[in-house]
Amino acid sequence: MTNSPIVALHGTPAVAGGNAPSEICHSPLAPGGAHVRSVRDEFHGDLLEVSMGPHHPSTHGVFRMIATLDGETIVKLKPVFGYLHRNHEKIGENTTYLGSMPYTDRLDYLCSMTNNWAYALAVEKLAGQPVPERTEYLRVILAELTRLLNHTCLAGFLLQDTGASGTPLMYAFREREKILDLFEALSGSRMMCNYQRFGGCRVDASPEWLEAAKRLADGYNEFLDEYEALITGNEILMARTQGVGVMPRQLAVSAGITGPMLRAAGVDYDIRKVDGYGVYPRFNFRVPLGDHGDTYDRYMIRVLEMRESIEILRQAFAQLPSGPIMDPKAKIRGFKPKPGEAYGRIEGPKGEIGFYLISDGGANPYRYRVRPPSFINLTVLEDMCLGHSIADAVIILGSIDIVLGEVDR
Amino acid sequence: MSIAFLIIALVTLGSAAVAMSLRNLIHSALLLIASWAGIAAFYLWAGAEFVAFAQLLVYVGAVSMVVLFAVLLTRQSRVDMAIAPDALRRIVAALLAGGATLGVLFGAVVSAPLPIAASATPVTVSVRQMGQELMGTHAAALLIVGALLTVALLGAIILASTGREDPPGVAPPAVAPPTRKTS
Amino acid sequence: MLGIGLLKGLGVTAKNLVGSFHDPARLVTTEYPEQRTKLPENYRNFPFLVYDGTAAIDGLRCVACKICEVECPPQCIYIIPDRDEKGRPTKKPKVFDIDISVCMSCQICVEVCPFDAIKMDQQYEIAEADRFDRLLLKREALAKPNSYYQEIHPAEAAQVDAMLAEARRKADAKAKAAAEAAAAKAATAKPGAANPPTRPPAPSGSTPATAAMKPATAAMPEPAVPPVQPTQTPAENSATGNPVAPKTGTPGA
Amino acid sequence: MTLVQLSRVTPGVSDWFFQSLSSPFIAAAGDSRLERLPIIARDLLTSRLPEPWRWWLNSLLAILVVLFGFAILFALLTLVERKVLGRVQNRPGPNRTGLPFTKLRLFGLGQPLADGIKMLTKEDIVPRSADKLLHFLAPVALLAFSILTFAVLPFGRNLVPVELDAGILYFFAAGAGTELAVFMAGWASRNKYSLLAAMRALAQLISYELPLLLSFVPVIMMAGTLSTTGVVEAQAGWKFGFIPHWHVLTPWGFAAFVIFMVSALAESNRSPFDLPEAESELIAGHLTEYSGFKYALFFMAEYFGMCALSAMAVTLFLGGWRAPLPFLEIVPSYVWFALKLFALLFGFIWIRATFPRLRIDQLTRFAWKFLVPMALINLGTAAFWSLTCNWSGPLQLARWAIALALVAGPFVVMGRKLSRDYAPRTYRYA
Repeated sequence: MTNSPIVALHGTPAVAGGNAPSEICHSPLAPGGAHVRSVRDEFHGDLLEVSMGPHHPSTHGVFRMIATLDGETIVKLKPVFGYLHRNHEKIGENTTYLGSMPYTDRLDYLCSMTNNWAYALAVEKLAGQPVPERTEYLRVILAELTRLLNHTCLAGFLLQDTGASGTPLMYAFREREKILDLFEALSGSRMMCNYQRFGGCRVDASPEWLEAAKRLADGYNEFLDEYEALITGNEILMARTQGVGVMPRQLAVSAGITGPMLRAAGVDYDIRKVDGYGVYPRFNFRVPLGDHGDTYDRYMIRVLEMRESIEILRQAFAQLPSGPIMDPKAKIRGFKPKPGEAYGRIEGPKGEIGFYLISDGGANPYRYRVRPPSFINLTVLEDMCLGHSIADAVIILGSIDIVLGEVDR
Repeated sequence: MSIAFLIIALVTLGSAAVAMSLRNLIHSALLLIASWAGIAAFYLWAGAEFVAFAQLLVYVGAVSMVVLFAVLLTRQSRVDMAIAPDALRRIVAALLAGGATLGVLFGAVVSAPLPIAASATPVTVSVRQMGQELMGTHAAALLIVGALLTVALLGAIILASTGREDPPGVAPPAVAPPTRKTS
Repeated sequence: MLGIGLLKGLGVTAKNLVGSFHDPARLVTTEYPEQRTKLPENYRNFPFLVYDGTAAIDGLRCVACKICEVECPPQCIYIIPDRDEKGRPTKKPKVFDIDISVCMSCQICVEVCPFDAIKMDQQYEIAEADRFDRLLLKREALAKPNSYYQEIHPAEAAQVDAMLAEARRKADAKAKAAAEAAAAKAATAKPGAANPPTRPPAPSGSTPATAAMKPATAAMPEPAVPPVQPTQTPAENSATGNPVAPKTGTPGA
Repeated sequence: MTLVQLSRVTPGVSDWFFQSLSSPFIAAAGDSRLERLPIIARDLLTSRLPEPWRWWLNSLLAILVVLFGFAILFALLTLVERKVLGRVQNRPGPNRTGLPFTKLRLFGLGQPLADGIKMLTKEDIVPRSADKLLHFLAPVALLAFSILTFAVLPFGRNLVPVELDAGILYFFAAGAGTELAVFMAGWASRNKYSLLAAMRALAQLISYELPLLLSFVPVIMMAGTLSTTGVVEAQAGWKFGFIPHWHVLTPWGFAAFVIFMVSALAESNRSPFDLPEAESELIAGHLTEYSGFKYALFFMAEYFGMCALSAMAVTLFLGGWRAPLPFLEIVPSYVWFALKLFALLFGFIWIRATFPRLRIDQLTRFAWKFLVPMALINLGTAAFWSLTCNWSGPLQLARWAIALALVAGPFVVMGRKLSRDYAPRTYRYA
């Protein structure tokens, strides 16, 4: 965890007074079984420890927050993760370079295209493998579609967390389906795309596919307008999110936060601009920045980023060259890069997704390491939640935008 | 004495008595509320429709909430009474207050000219009549009570608002060092 | 003013409520068992084995080279090559199992297969009444005819067939040349009943095996075509061991 | 209804009470046959019985009709709610469950039945450490309180089950018990989420009881009666022959109606005030530890409460069972009542489909700092309206203008104050 301001617990967590018929409350939910009541000052009741998750409607998977509450205010929050740990990095070291590609789909299962790209980028760096230009464009198109998809989902999930009976979520999913259909038509799978290869990509996009993608990108602003009319100006949403879960710029930088969360805190850092990987320098787009760093900013930054993504998509469709999609020298099988190390990173929808690889010249990486944006962004959860109510904790968690597959790996 | 009266009285007094003897404060509070509902039933039986509904609305609907809140927010401690240094003073105060209330009520009941109604049709008062009485004959009393309650409410607000200076959204101040006791 | 945003939101939901009755863009549900969306050609689900001809097991293109077994990321493929009585590999899988509960449909086996023997299926209604049914697919369950492959991936299959036919043509030419050379070399050799591989390969693979070749008896899985044995009958054999891997580099475990 | 029985078993019951109860559903002369249909049907069943029996049976019939009517309404409402929510969310909603063993789907009309069967056959789980008695009593009490409120609603011309002098007061007195039941459920479940929900329910209901009660005081003031039929009577007639004298069509009435409906949303734990069962925060709040039939009872009680409050809103503000236009009076009164009720229920569903949920402190702040002052000011507006009832001509216009200003001014001022801390934002780009 980060160096969060230490919160003094007023004694040990215990149930609120008068709750239980007997003195000690054995909660099946809280760890450690019985809680001992402790003496606090005259005007405060005891603390209540609530274990939210791992099975909870809004922990976005098997995530657990052990929240210590004073009334409904959080005085301590301990995130517990690892329920979805499946040895991703070790598996990566025991399978071939290519064999890890489908596993990267399963990291952040909403954004498999960008995960693929980041991994392919790392391997290409390692092997010094060039990539054809058409593939670079296709990668940008797919990455921006993924950004649309991810941010759309997030907007839906966040609103669902605030209790909006599923309507924004359903609208978000309606649009998401269209992008998933595109992914399916191109890569064969909706979410587990496994599309990129080292030095190219697997399937070429047909003219019909490009036409459909162009139509989607053109129509997406319309959806965003409707969505924003539904919810952005909504007083209830503003009351729920503005000033809630403020992340100071300093904390964001020192905790290594990346992606929309960082930009919502007002830090201008976008790897697309900083690294200029792929063909991103050829596109004209802006990076929206928030001034408050609260949940509303994090939501709005994503909406604005979607609008910028649409711009990038339009430019990419216009500039897309023809040509091969795979470098002729690229190897699918028997791929053994020279010994060395490489770190490939891209601006994923959730932040910096990076892969660090060490090769010893063998068919498997010697070391395979993922830098997951969700996990690192999640580390500031407690700092953002302290002093807010349990209802806020849920939407703060939602605004971080985590996918447990990536957090736990 | 009709059967209904007996039943109502039994419910009212019984729940009040059981409420006092229970150790579980929530159960006591709920029984107290049942007792209030019994009183409302009594009013209804006596033909005072408006008073009965007002009793239900105010006591079962609102005061009960306050009681339950108080029970929930007060730390429950069995040893409170026993080891309190001023237990004797409390008992004396309780006896004094209870005795005074009893005396006033008793005096009021005894001194009131209660005509023993021979007929089976007691006087019924419509809501309109009651309103006119309240705003006419007893307007002064109503106003005084209203003012009194307003003052009490303001006092409560002032009491509650002091000590809540810290703005929302800030972590509660560190009061004690984080000690973790386990047993 | 307070409430404007709320009213706007109500307007949007009202629009959607009404729109869902007449606007196809606003009612996107596919009512599944009755209606189905058309699967895109690239859609992939679990893999299956392609066979040519009519005999499911004998016609398998798979030569049990085990490349897919090695490359499979979750290692869900299990192959035992078949051997004849003398213990020589017959270039056929004796056991070819895919553990469907492990397989993640990543398509890497398809990409690495030099023989176009394993392809991705599009069958997604694979629920079973028993929880352990059909979790481990055997060779018999995996084998599906080339015509099925043509049906689910028409463009890709046409390409594959064309490639295979081209390779076969080259192989046949080479074999013929070799045979002629052998014939020329051994001038006293009897004129055998070697079938003339001059038939032009059909682009559609739904026809039975186009080139009749005996499975290679050589022990090495080298993609060189052995000399044609004159004793075989063309009708019963199917094309296996299509020799050239057109896409990738050296095959070999 | 328990009052009825209570009064009958006691010989010393008072006359007024008897009178008010012994004459439910008296058909007035001059009504159309359709209008009197419920009474005719009832008389067909009971007219041959001797007098005391007849009274009993009439009452019983009334109870049964109201109960069954609302039970069917509840069943329909669950389906309609899901359908409407579905349509709003661009889904078809439940549309498969039709007649069992056939292919008939009937637009999912079988869904409530299927849900009911499912609920009835599900295992009833009581947590081991729960307070078993209260855990059992909570849904029963909740349902009982909800049903009690139906007693005084005028469902149509002369169709009021119990004609009480203080009917409106009775309605809210009976409804006041529901929060107790919610509290009992939350506390007895012995689950931390439930406990938090119980606390929330208490805070919420205690906050919204006040604006709810204050909002209809102007109506009582104007109608001069606490009886539900009296209030409907006060809204009779049409201005210029086509504008009905409904309370909602006056400035104070509209404000009171809005306050009432907002408070009703909170009272019935509906979105955006569904904090006690906030599923994204507290799993299911006080319902977390309930399953099977008890859960169904809770569900039923919630919908009954919603129906009752909507019906009360119809009675108080929308002219009750009265037709909106004179020539539409051919349509029976109970149909109008049902239509208005459905319109309000649809509003409930629509709001649920649109809004996110408030936080508990915002919820209480909204009640105490906005709704209560608004209701109090509205009381003044109503007093002004009442005092100026004989203004005419240009004065009539002035009356409207002043009343509108009295309603809109505080709304704008307080709304601005309430939303001071937040506003739409503009963003800069790097």
